[in-house]
Amino acid sequence: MSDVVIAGVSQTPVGEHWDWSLRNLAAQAVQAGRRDAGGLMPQVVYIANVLASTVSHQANLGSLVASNAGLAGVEGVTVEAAGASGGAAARMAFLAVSSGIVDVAMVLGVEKFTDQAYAEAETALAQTMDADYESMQGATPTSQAALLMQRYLHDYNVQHDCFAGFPLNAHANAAHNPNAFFRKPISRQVYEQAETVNEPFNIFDAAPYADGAAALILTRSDIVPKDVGHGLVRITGSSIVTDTLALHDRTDPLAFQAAGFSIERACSQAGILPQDADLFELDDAFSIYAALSLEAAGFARGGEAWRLAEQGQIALGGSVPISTMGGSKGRGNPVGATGVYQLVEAALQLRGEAGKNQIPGARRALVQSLGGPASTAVTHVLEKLI
Amino acid sequence: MSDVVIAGVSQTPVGEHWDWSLRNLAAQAVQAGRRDAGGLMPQVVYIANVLASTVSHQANLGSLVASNAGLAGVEGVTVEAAGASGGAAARMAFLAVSSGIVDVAMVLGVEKFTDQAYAEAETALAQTMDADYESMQGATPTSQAALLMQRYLHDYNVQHDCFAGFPLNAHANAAHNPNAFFRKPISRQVYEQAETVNEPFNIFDAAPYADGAAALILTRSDIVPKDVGHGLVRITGSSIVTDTLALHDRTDPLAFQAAGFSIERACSQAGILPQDADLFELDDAFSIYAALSLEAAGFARGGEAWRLAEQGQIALGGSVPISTMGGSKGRGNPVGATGVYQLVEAALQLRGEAGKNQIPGARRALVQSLGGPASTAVTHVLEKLI
Amino acid sequence: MEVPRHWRLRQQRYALVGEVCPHCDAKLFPPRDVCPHCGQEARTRFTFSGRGEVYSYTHMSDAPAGFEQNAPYTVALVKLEEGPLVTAQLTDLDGKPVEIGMPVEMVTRRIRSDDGEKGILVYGYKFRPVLAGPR
Amino acid sequence: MEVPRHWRLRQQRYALVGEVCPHCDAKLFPPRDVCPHCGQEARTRFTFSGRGEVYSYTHMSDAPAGFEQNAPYTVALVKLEEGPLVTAQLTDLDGKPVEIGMPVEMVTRRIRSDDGEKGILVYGYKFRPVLAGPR
Ligand SMILES: [Zn+2]
Ligand SMILES: [Zn+2]
Repeated sequence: MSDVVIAGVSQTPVGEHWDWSLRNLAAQAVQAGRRDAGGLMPQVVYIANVLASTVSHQANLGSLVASNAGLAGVEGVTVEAAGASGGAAARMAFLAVSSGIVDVAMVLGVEKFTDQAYAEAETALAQTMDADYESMQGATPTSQAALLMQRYLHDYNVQHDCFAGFPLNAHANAAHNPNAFFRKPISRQVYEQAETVNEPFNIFDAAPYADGAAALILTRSDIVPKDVGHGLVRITGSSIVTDTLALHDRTDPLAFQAAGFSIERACSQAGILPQDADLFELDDAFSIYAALSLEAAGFARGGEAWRLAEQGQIALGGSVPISTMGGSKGRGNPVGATGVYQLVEAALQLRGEAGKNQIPGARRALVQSLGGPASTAVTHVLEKLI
Repeated sequence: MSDVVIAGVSQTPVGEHWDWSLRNLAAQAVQAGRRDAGGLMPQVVYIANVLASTVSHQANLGSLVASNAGLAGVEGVTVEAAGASGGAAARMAFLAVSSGIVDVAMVLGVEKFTDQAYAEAETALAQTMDADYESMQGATPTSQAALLMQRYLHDYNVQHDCFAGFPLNAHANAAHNPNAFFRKPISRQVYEQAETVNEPFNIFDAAPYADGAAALILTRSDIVPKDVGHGLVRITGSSIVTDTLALHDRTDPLAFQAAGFSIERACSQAGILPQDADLFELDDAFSIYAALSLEAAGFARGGEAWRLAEQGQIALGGSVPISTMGGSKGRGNPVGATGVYQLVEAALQLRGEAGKNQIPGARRALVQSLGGPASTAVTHVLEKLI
Repeated sequence: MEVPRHWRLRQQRYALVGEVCPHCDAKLFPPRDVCPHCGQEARTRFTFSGRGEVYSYTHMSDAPAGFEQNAPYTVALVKLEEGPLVTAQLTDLDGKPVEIGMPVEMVTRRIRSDDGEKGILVYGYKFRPVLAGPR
Repeated sequence: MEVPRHWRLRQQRYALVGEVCPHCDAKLFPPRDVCPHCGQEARTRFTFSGRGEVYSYTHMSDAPAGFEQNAPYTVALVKLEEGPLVTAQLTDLDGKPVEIGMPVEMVTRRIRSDDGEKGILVYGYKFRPVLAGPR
C-alpha cells in the first residue's frame, strides 16, 4: 500500500479578491501550507491552474510562484486538465512521492478569475470545450450542462425542481465554512423561483466562478515532523481517466463514463468499494454534474440521484454526504484550484477539523474532480491514518 | 539506478502546417511513437504545450488529444513550464514510471503556432515573462535575450560577431535533418550582414517559432517488446530547477543559475560529470542562451563559450557537440514541443540513427530545456542501453 | 486573425464533411484521426445528409464573446440520421417551440464575428426545423 | 478590461513603491511576498528614489500588441541606486546614444494602450537620462 500522506493543507477564502494578484494568493497558500506541515520545505511544487494564460497573460507559474513565495529553486510546473487540474496536480505529486525520488511535494491550486471582467473571464472558460466544434458554435460550459440537464429531464421524465436538493445542500454546508464565497443557506422556494439562465437551467444550478488558492503537502509518513499537531491522511487510491472532450463525440452523454471508471480504479487501488467512503467530495460545478457523478459512481441508478438529494442522503448525516464544506456551488469555483480545495476539505474532515460540518467518525473520503462534463475525471481515495 | 527506458520516439516535420490542426499533428506523433515502440499502448499521456489556450482557444488537451488519437480513456494532462514544457512533461513521465504505478507513459510535445498570424502568436509568447513587470513594460522574450547579449558584450568586452558560431553550427546540422524547418547552411558573411532586430541582436540570433509534434514512450526495460527493432535508451538523470521568472529579480542575470544547478543534479543522479556526455542538446532558442547554457554547465568560463563555437568544439566532431540535429535555430522552435524534440534527437543519436549527423559511438547525452531565460531549467541524462 | 483555422475547417462547416471508417464502416462527424470504434485510421471522406433530430437543446440568454449579436439563441445537440451527434445552433425557429425529437436539417448561416471589427465573419452549419413536404 | 490589475499595481507604476525587508533590510522592487534574501515575510513599504543607471538595453523595432504606437522603442534593465534591477523603457532620449552605466531617472509616461480602442491607457514608470545639474 502507498505510503503517501498529506502532511499539511491550506486554503485562502474563495471570493473576488481585487487586491490580490495571482502571485499574492499563491504565496498565502504556500506559506500557510508549509506552516500546517510543521515547516516542511517542498522540493517540488505542482501548480493547478487553467486561466492565467488567457485572463492574466501569465504562463510559467512554476517559476513565478516559487520565487515569489520563498521556494526559490524548487522544481515547479503547471498541470492543466480544465476543472480537474487540482486533482491532476495532486496525482502528479502522488506519483512523484511514490517514486521515492521526491520526498516532499507541494500541490498548489491557484486561480485568479477576476483579473478580467466576469463576462470576459467566463468566455475564456470556453477553452475547456472543443474549440473547433463546440465553442465555435456558440456553446459554453454552462450550455453543455444545460444540454445534459434537458436530456436528463426528458429521458427520466422528471421536472427541473428535482435538482433543488443539490444547491440547497451545498449552501447549507457553505454557511459554516469560513472560506466559502456564499455563506447563506437558500430555501427551496428561492431555488424554484430563480431566474432561468440557460433553459432549463437556473442561476442556482451553476457554481459561481471566483478567485482562490489552496495547497497540500504530500510526503512519506516518516518525514512528517513529530510535532505537526494534527492528524495525518493517507492517499490510498489515485486515478485519472479521460473521455472525449466534446459531448457530441459520446454515445451516451449522460453516462459520465470517465467519472465511473476513475472511481472504480481509485477504489480498486485502495481496496475499497465506493460505499465504504464516509463522504464523497464530487464535482458540483453544475447541479446536473452532481447527479450524474453520483450515478456514475454507482450510488444511484440512472435518473435517480436526485432522490438521494430529496431524501437527505447527500447531507452531512446522510449515507453519502457530498459538498460537505459547500462544494463549488457554495464555496465558490476557483476552476483550476477547485480540485485542491476539495482535497483540503476532505482532509480536514478526516482530521476531524471540519467544525460544524464535521462528519462524526469520518475515516475515508472519495474525492473527484471533473474537467468539463467528465471529459477528464480524477479520483483520489483518502484515509485517516490511525 | 533507474530502469526507465525510452521504448519509442517520433517527430513530425517542424514548420508552418496550415493544413493540420493541433489535434492532427498530435495524432501523427502519437501513432508514429506507438509504432516505434512496437505497438505499446500507453496508460498515460503527458502533453507539453504552451500556446493552445491563447493561440487556439483550446485547453484540456489531455482529453482532446487522447480521444482523437486512439488513446481513449488514458490518463491525460497538460504540463507547462514555458519553453521547458517538453522536458517537464518527460520528467513527469519519468516519475510516473519510476513509481511503479504506471507501466507505459507517453510524453507528447505539440505546439500549433500558426493558428494565429505570426505577430499575434509571438505576442502571446510574452506570457512566459512576468506579465506585471516585464511584458507590461513592452519587453518580449526576444528583448530579454537581447538585454542579456548586450550585457555580455559589455562585461566580456567582445563584439556581436563572436556569436556567429552558434547559428552556423545549427544550420549546418539542420541541413541533414529531414524534420528541420530550415535545411540550408548559412555562411559567416550572411550572419554578419543580417538585419538587426533588437540591437545588438540580429535575425539569426533567434530561432524561428513553428508548428510541430513529437513523442516519447517511456517504460521499464522488461516491458519493451522483444522485436522492437531498435536500440534502447535509459534515462539515468532527471531534474527541474527554477529561478526567478523576471530577469530583473536576479543578482546576476548572466549566470543562468537554474541551468547550472539542474545539470549538476541530473548528472549527480546519473553518477556522471557533464564532460562524460558525448553530446549536449541545450536550448538555443537564442544564440546567447546557447552561450550562457554552456557556461552554466561548466563547459566554458563566463565570457568564453563563444570560443568553443569558434574553435569548432560545438560541431558534430567537437568536444561538446550541441544542436546536433539543428537545434531550435535550424530545426525550428515549436515552443512547448521543443523539449520533446530535443529528447527524441538525443535518443536517435544514442540509437545510432542520426543519419549524416551521427556522432560516432555516442553513448551518453545531456539534454536541457529552458523556460524563459533559464527561469526554469529541465535536464535529463540519457544513456545507451548496452 | 485566425484565417488558417477557419479555412482548414471549411468543408466541415459548409458541407458537414466527415468520414466513414474504411475498416468498420462507422460514420464520423466531426472527423477524427483514429476511428473510435475500431482503433484504425479513418481518412475516407463522407458527406452527411444534414438531416437529423434534436437530441437536446438549451436557450441561451448570455452569449460569450463573438456571439453577442446572436443572443438569445438556441444551442442543440442534433442526432444526425447517420448516427453521430453534433453541437450546433438552431435557427429559423420563428417562435416555434423546440422539442427533443424534432426533425431538423442543416443550413449555412453566419455563426460568429471573429475578433470584433478587425476580424472576419465565420459561416457554418446551423439546423432548422424540417420544412413541410416529403423528405 | 483589466482595470483591477492596473489599479492593484498603481503604486508600483506611479511611484516605484517596493518594500524594505524588516528582517534583513533588503530593498525589494518589484515587491515580493517573501524576502528572497532571508526567507521572511516582506511587507514594509519603501519608495525608491527613482535614480539609477542603465544595466543593459535593447532597441526594439518590432513591438508586441499594445505597444505598436511606441515602436521603435528602447527597453532597458535599470539598476536602481538602492540595489534592485527593474525592466523599463527609456524615454526622452532625443537621439542621444544609450550606454551601459548611463545615469537615468524615473518619470511617468503612458506605457501602453490596453485592448485597443475599447481599452484603457496605462501609465507607469519609464526612465530618462539624468538632466544637467546636481542630483
Ligand atoms: Zn472503424
Ligand atoms: Zn529579508
